[in-house]
Amino acid sequence: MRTAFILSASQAIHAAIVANEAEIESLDRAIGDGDHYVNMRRASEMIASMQSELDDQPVDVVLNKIGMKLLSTLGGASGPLFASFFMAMGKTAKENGHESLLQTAAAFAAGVQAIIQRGKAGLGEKTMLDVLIPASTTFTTLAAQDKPAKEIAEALKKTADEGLESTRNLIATKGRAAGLGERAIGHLDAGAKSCQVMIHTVCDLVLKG
Amino acid sequence: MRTAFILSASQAIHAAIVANEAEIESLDRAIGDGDHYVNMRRASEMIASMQSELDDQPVDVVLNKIGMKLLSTLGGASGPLFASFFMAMGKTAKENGHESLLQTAAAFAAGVQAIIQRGKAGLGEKTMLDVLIPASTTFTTLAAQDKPAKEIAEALKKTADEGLESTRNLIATKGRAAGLGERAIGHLDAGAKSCQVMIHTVCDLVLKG
Amino acid sequence: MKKFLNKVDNMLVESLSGFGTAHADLVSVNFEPTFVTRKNKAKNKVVLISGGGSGHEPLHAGYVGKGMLDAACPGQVFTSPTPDQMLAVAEATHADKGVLFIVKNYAGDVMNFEMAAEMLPFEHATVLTSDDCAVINSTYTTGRRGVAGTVIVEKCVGSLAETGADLQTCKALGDKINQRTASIGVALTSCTVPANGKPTFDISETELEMGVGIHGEPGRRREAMREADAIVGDMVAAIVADFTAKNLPLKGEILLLVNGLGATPLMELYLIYNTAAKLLGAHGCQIARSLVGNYTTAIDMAGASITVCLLDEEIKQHWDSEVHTPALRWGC
Amino acid sequence: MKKFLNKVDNMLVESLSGFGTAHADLVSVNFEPTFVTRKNKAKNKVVLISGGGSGHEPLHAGYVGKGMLDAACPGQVFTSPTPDQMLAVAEATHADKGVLFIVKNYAGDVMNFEMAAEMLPFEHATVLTSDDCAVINSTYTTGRRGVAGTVIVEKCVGSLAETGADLQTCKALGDKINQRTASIGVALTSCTVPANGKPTFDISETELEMGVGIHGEPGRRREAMREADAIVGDMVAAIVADFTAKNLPLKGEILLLVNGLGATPLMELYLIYNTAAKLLGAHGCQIARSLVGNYTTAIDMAGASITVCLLDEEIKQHWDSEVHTPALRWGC
Ligand SMILES: Nc1ncnc2c1ncn2[C@@H]1O[C@H](COP(=O)(O)OP(=O)(O)O)[C@@H](O)[C@H]1O
Ligand SMILES: Nc1ncnc2c1ncn2[C@@H]1O[C@H](COP(=O)(O)OP(=O)(O)O)[C@@H](O)[C@H]1O
Ligand SMILES: [Mg+2]
Ligand SMILES: [Mg+2]
Ligand SMILES: [Mg+2]
Ligand SMILES: [Mg+2]
Repeated sequence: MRTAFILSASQAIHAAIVANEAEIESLDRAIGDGDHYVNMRRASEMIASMQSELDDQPVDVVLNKIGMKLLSTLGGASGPLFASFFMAMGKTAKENGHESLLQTAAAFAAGVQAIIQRGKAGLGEKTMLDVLIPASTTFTTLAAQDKPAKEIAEALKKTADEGLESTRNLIATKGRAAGLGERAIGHLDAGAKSCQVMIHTVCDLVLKG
Repeated sequence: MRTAFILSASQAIHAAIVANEAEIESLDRAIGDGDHYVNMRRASEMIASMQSELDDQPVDVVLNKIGMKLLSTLGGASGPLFASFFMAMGKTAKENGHESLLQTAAAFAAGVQAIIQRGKAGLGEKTMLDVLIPASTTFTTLAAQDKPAKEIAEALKKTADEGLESTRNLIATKGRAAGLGERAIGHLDAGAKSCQVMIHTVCDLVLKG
Repeated sequence: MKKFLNKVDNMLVESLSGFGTAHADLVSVNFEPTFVTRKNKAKNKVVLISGGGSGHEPLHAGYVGKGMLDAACPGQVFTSPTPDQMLAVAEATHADKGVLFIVKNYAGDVMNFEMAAEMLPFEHATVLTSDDCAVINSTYTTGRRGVAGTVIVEKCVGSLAETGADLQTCKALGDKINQRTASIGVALTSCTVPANGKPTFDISETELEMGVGIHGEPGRRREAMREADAIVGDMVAAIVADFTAKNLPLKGEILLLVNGLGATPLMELYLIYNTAAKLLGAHGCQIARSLVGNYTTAIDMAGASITVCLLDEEIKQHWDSEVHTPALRWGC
Repeated sequence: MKKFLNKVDNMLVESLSGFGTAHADLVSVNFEPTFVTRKNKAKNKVVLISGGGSGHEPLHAGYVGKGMLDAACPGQVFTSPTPDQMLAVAEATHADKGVLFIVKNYAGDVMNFEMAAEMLPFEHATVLTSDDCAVINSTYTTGRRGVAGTVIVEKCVGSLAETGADLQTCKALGDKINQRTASIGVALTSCTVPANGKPTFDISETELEMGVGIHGEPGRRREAMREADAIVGDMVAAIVADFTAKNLPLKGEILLLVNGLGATPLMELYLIYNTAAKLLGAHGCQIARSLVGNYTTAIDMAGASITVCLLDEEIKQHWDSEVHTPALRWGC
């Protein structure tokens, strides 16, 4: 993982969020409060605009700065969660390095752990974690097996798709949909959708490059 | 004019107002404030329910009581106007009698005069007076010529229709539509419509009887 | 139409009953005839009575109390109250200093109050409010409509009456404030009279009604929906032009009232206030007093009105004095 | 969607600017980061800070002032504010007695305030409000939502803080009131988040959403629209059941708050109040205090919530004490 990659990923993510407006927005309207798309758009735009400020910074600094910026621009439930993700990722990248795929997978795993800690949720609660936890497992497993980046990218996209789809038939026990009981069934989770979109975007960059 | 006739007219008027709900209501919605039908329904229902109280009363007392009751149940612009009409009619009936058609026409004319005085409006201001003033003229003229009741009734219906229709292309200078300027053009006046309905109803009773 | 109601014919009685219970410390509600009176009325003061069709809440019943109205006569929704209400309430509240009616200038209100006044066996006077400058050509009309500016008249005359001022002095202050006040409203949606069950007018997603009345009466023009700044700019311009036409140039200290018509979020009202305050400031006014909220509504209309009152020391003093009513309270 | 706004991204700033100008005697508004602070703050008191997504006005900024909050952090519409706002405002307002955060129990609000609290270099505590009893099965949820009952917490803890009480005493009162308060809301129409431009949920002319959240989150059930008495009956029953479930039987003196969600006419709120007061009276409650109006809204939703707070002498005393904020004022 290198700064240039993170920066082009942040541009691509902003574009991908905007491209998925209709779906992200309607998911949070259906079982949430309808602000998730707008928040993601505002925050991803903000991150994309940090290009010049981050250009020549080391990876861990870049990740941490992204986390801090998310903390102060995203808001809502996803704000502290995504912020914690990037800050923890930066911390691990600094401590353990970030050159190899395995190091990157470890940083990703640390990010997901930070979300779990902050939000006190786990798998199967109909949140973004239903995409992120399996993705982290896939990433770490394949990186440990020394699989090539493109194979890992394909596998991550598939895991993200499955994770997103798994939220459909869940009852939510965390977040705004938690009051809904059975009524949440049949709807995908908005945060899980954003994560799936972002994972796809980053993986597509890897596949293209 | 006799008490029994007034009482059956009041029943018939209540029914006729209800039967014309859609039109009366939509006219006051278009260039007024939308309450005219409800007010007329409430008031005519109230008058119709006074049957037993008015049964054996002289004509002038009946007219005056109707006026008083309208004054306290109708409200809005039409309340004081219709109330004044009936009270003035009762007064004239008492002073000048009410047996002949000419006496009845005189009482009617006194009622219309009372409306003019109370509302300070005249012909051509897009109000109920555009029906009532011509109707009064027709009534008085034909009664003075000793025309039979049924002929007068037919003529009054026609006059009322024309009067109502005349309000269509007027600008309002009194009442709630007065602020509208040109925008009132093309709409009939709601109060004129109620008057036309009431005149038709009473005339039809005469024609049937 | 979806509304919280049982039988539509009982709506007013049930609502007023709730109002009476919720504010039992301040007001009493009477039925047959319907009126609301102030508890703990000071003796020996001019009695202030207002009234009008319901659907404009908190106007007028919400302004009954210390430092404001002594009584209000609510009519049916959008229908003026009847003279028997005014006579009964005047009888119930008057002392020796006379009765002042505060009446919004609508044919129905005027005629009903007039008939009551004619029958009233004691001294009385009337202030007719007509602050709505939406109607441009005065040859079309018997006069301008009374809208949210009425609240300012009721507050300030209420304050004056509390000091023991006599009937003519109270009337004079009311007339002066009315003269120094202009309002204009805009609707984004229609109101729905409960008994009708359908919107009073149709309006599309791309239109607004400039100069709408508080009963949903059509206004100056149907216009294209546009940015708030442009809408507020036109409203402020209409108000400024009205003062100019009255030979009362709008400068110096003003009271700025941004009023919601019933379904407009407070967030939007403050946004309107923001623009209006800037424009009026640039015009040379100092916004010495402000009021933002739902003070004179049109049932469930999404829309807002702007009211400007040109202050002087007397008006300012009476605006600031203690008031304690269900809908307006300060200083105590 | 028709709203009074210019660019949707500027809506919050423009609205808060108007709010700041209209209430310049009471509050200051800061941007980057966004917060609202009280002018003339008493020294040497626990600092009360609340905040949450915008769209619930007058909550919370409208409750900043004497006897209530010292500061509020408004987030974007329906989006929790961010920790930098809370840190900056705590820095700007705190004295030596610590900071008390009053937070409505939503994952986003809780986490953002939590992160701020973790970074705060001085004494602090948090009251989490969770008065909404709409969500029946608590196994489904991380906890109940905080809704209109939050106003009662802010008012009473604000009063206590004004007396110089310490942080733990203030927190204890907040927790107690939250425990003794239950609310439930019902929607007749959806709200529309301005940035979305369309209603959050679809609902037909013949339906209502029972137990709706103040962000338009779905509630207990989609139900058939019916008479107000039947709707209110179910709401009151839910509240009574909630107190029973908490082993806190609902009898004796209560505060009854009937809250409009943004687009509900006052006339309907009083009608709801009328029925609720009768039912609660029949249940054995005395309605010792009442509040009817728009106090915790969901932008432009037509709907209402009922909140009951079981009073005791301490709560009553703090409810009655002087308060002077943009949206709540009495006693001064
Ligand atoms: N405790 C939690 N742990 C993990 N993810 C969560 C948690 N709570 C909420 N989320 C995620 O956040 C998403 C909603 O984010 P957003 O709409 O931005 O915030 P809010 O719910 O405050 O409006 C949900 O779809 C869900 O994926
Ligand atoms: N000054 C007036 N003279 C005669 N008729 C009038 C006058 N003002 C109003 N009207 C009549 O009253 C009708 C409206 O009555 P209504 O809807 O009951 O009262 P409001 O206008 O107060 O809502 C109008 O359609 C018009 O015919
Ligand atoms: Mg959301
Ligand atoms: Mg009418
Ligand atoms: Mg009317
Ligand atoms: Mg949110």
